[in-house]
Amino acid sequence: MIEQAPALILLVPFFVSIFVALLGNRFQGICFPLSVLSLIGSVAASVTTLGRVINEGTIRYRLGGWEPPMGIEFRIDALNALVAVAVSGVGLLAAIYSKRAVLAETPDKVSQYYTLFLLLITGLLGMVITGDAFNLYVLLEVSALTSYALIAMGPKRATLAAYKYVIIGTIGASFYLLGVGYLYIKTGSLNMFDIHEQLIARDIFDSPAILVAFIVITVGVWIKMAFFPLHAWLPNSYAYAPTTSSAILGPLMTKVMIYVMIRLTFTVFGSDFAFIQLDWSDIIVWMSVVAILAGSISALAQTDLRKMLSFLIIAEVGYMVGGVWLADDMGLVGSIYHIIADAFMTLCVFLFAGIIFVKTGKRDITALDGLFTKMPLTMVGLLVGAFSLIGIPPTAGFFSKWYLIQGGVASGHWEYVIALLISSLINAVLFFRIIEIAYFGVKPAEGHGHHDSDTHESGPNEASFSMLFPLLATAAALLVIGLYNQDIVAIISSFVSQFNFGVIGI
Amino acid sequence: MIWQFDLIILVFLVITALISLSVKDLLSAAMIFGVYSFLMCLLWAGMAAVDVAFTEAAVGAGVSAVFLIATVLRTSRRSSD
Amino acid sequence: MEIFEAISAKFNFWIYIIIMMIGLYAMIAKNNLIKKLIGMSIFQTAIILFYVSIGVKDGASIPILYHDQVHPEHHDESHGDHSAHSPSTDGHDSHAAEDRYLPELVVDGNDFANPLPHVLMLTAIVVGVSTLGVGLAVTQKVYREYGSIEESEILEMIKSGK
Amino acid sequence: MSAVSDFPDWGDPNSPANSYRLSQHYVTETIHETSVPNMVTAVLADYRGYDTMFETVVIFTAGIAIIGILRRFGNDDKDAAKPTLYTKKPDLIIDTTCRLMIPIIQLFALYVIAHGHHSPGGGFQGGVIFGASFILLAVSRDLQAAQKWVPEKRILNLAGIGVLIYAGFGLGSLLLGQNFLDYAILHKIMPATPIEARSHSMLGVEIGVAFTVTAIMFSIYSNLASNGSMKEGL
Repeated sequence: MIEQAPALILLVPFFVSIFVALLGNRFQGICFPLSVLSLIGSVAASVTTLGRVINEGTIRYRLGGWEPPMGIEFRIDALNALVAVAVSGVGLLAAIYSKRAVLAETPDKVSQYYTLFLLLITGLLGMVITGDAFNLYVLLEVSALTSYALIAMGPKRATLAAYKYVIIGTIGASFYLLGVGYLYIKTGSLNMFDIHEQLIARDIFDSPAILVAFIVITVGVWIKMAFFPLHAWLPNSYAYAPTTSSAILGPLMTKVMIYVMIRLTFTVFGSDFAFIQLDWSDIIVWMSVVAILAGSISALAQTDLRKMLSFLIIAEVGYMVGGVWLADDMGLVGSIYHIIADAFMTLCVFLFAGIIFVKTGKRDITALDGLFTKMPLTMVGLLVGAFSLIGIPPTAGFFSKWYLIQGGVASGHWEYVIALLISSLINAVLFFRIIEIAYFGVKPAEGHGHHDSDTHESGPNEASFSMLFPLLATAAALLVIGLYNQDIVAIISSFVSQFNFGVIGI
Repeated sequence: MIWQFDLIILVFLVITALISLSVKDLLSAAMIFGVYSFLMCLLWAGMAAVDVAFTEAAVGAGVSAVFLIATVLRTSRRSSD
Repeated sequence: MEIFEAISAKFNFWIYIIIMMIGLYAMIAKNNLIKKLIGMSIFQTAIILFYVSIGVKDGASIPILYHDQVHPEHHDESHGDHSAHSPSTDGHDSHAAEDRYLPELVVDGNDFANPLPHVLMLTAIVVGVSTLGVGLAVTQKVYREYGSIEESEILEMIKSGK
Repeated sequence: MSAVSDFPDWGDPNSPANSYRLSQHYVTETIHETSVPNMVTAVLADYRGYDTMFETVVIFTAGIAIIGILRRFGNDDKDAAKPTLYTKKPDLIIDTTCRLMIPIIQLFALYVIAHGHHSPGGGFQGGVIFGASFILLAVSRDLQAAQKWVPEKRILNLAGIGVLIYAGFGLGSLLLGQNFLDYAILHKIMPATPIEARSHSMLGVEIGVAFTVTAIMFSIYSNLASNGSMKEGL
C-alpha cells in the first residue's frame, strides 16, 4: 500500500465526498464523522509520502501506468510533500471545527456542504501533488467551483461577493489556461518537467511567446492569490462567507496558489529565466511592498473582525510573493516556510473569528467584550495565533519572518525589510486592540467602566469541545512548527538548493 | 480546410459576439449567444476537431443557451447596457 | 507583402485575440450580471478556439482511424494505401508484435490532426459550462436577495445600508 | 500580442506542438496500445484519464454547488422570483412533436455513448444529449412531469454512481496492484487481453461519465428554471 500513498492523499477525501453526497441526505449524521475520518486518512497518506520523500528523494507516480509525457504523473518532491501535509492538516482541523458551525449556519444543506468541503480539499491537494500543467487547471477549477459555492451559501451580502469571485476567478483561471496553451504551442508538451526540458532543448527562452506565457500565467495566478492590485474579490468573499468556509478558504486557497507560483516559476520556467534573464525582481518586490503596506493599513481601518483578517491575508500574500522574488535562497526558504506557518496561523485566527460569530452572532470586534473571563481557553488560542502573526518567538511566525528578513538583507532589498517590520507593528497594534477589548471590555461613553460586566453572567462560558479542540490544536501546531523550524527548513533547503540564484547562498 | 469559408465564419463570430453583448433584451442576447456557439462549432468541425465540435453543439448551442434563458426568465429580461 | 502574409497565415490567432478582448471587456465593463456571464463564456470559447487552432494540420483528417484500417477482414484492400510508410517503422514494430493490437497496421502521423488539443478542449468546454451554471445560480440568488441584476443598482442598495 | 507573430504558421504539420513525440505518439500508437480507433476517446479516457475523471468531478461539483446555492427545501416560496414570462398549458403540436422526438433523441444519445470508440462522441456528448431530452420534456410539459420520471433524489444518486463507476475502474486497478486508472491490469477480471481490457474499461468509464452528465445537466436546469423550488418550471 505504501507505494500507492501519493494517490491515496487525494483519493480518500474524493471517494468519501461522493459517499457523503449519496448517503448524506438520508443519514445526515454520518457526514461529519466520514469527513473527519477521510481527512485523517489523507493526513496519514501525506505524512507517509513526506517520510518517503525525505528518505528516497523525489517520488514519481504514473497515473494509468503511462510514461510521463503521454500520461499524467504525480511528481512529489520535498516542496509538494510539505505543502500537502499542511493542506491536509489544515483541512482536518477545519473539518473538526465545522461540526457545530455547519449545523448553525446552513442547517438544511449539511450533506451538500460536506461534499463541497471535501471536494475543495481534494482539488487543493490535487493541485499540490500533480506534475501536469493542464491537470493543474482542471483541479484549479474543481477547487474554484467549490469555493464559489461555499461562499455563496452564506448570508445575503455573501452572494454578491461570490458573484464577483466567479467573474474574477474565471479570468484568473482562463489566463492560466492561455499561458499553458502558449507553452504547449512552443514546446508540444504538458508535463511540467518535460516543458522545462523542451525549453532548454529547443533553446527558445528568448521567444516572445514564452515571455507572454510567463506573464499571462503569473498574472492569472496572482489574480487567484489576491496579490495586491488584483485583490478586489477577496475581503468581502471571506468576510461574509459561512465561518467554516472562511476557515478553510482563508488559510488554503491563497497559500496553494503561492505554491503553484513557486512551482511554475522554478520548475517550468526555471530560475535562470525568471531571475537572470528577465530581471524583474526589483519591480515585483516593490509591488509586494505596496501589497504589504496596503493590506496592513486597510486592515487597520476595519471594525469587522473577519474583514480585518482578510486584509491581513492580502498583506501575508505580499510577504510570500516578495520573498520568492527576492531572488535569494533565504527569501525562498522563508516564503515556503511562511506558506506552512501562515496556513496554520490564518486558520487559528479565522477559527477564533468563527467561534465568536457562532457564539455571539456579532461580526464586530466589540463582540469580544470581556472575553478573557468568559472564554479563557479560546483567548489562549487567539493569543498564540496573534503572537505568530506579529512575529513573537517561539511561534512559527517569528521564524518565517526571520528568514524573510534575512533574505531581504542578503539581497539588499531594504524596502522589503522595512515594509515587513512596519506590517508586524501594525499587526501588533491590531491584536493588542483586540486583546485590550477582550481583557478590559469596551468602555461605555459615560465612564462607568465596569457597568456592563455586572449584566453578563460571570464564570467561563466556553465554546463546545469540537470548536475549541481545533483552535487549541492549531495553536499547538504553531508552536511545534516554530520549535522544529530547523528540521522543516532542512527539508525546504533540499528543494531550494537545486536552484542557482547567482547570489550568496545559505 | 477552405480558408475563405473559415474567414467568413470568423467574421460572423466577431459580429455575433458583439451583437449578443450589445442588445438590451437579454433573451435575444441568449439566443444570439447560441448562434455564436453554433458558428464556433462549425468552425471547429472544419478544423477536423469533430469531437470538440460535437460537444460544443450539444453544450454551447444547446444546454448553455437553455440555462441562460431559464435564468433570464427567472430574473429580469431587460438590461441597461 | 510579407506583413500581409504574416497576418494571413495566422489570421485565426488574430481573430481569437479579438474575440478574447471582446469577452474580457464585457466581463469587466458590463453592468448587467447576465451580460457579464455571456462575456465570460465568449472569453472561454476564444481560448478554446486558440487551442483547437494549435492542433490543425494541413491536409490532415479527423483523428479517427478509418473503418477498413481497423477491421482485419478489410485490411487487405486498404493495405496498399499505407505500404509506402511501412519501411521506416517495420523494425520498430517487429519485436513487440505479440503485445500490440493490429501490429501490422502503420499509421502516418501527418494523416491525422493532433488529438491532444481536442481532448484538452473537451475538458475546457465542460469546465466552461459548469462555471456558467454556477455563475447563473449565483446570479439568481443575487436577484432573490436584492431584486435586481444591475450591478450599479445593487451597489447603491448596499451603500444606502439595506 | 506580439507573441502571435512568433507562433508557427496556422496548419503547419511541423510546428512544435504537432511534431513533438507526444502528439505523434498519440496518433501512431493509440491503435496498437489501446485498440481504439478514435484517438480522441483513447487519449481522453486512457492516456489522460485522470484529467477526465476530474472533468466528471467538475460537472458533479457544479451540480452539487448549484443545489447548495439555489435550492430551497420546504415551502418558503415567499421570496421566490416569479418567472417574468409565464407559459400557458401545453400546446397540442408541441406536445406531440416532443413525444415523438424524445425517444429518438434518447436512442441517439445511447448510440453516441456506446459508439464513442469508433466515431465522434462518447460519454460526455451522449450524456448532454440525454440530459437535453429530459430538459425538452420539462420545457414542453412542465417541470412536474419531468420530475415524475426523474425525481431529484434519483438524479443525485445517478450522478454519484456515475462518478463512482469512473473512480471504481481506477480503484479496481489500484486494488489489483497497479497504479490508479491503469486499466490494463483489469484483464485479470475481464475476459479480454490487456489491450482489449483498456478498450472495454474505456467504455465503462464513458458510461460512468454519461450517467453523471445526464443527471447533472437535468439537475442544473431544473434548479435554474424553478429558482430552486423544484415546483414549477418555465
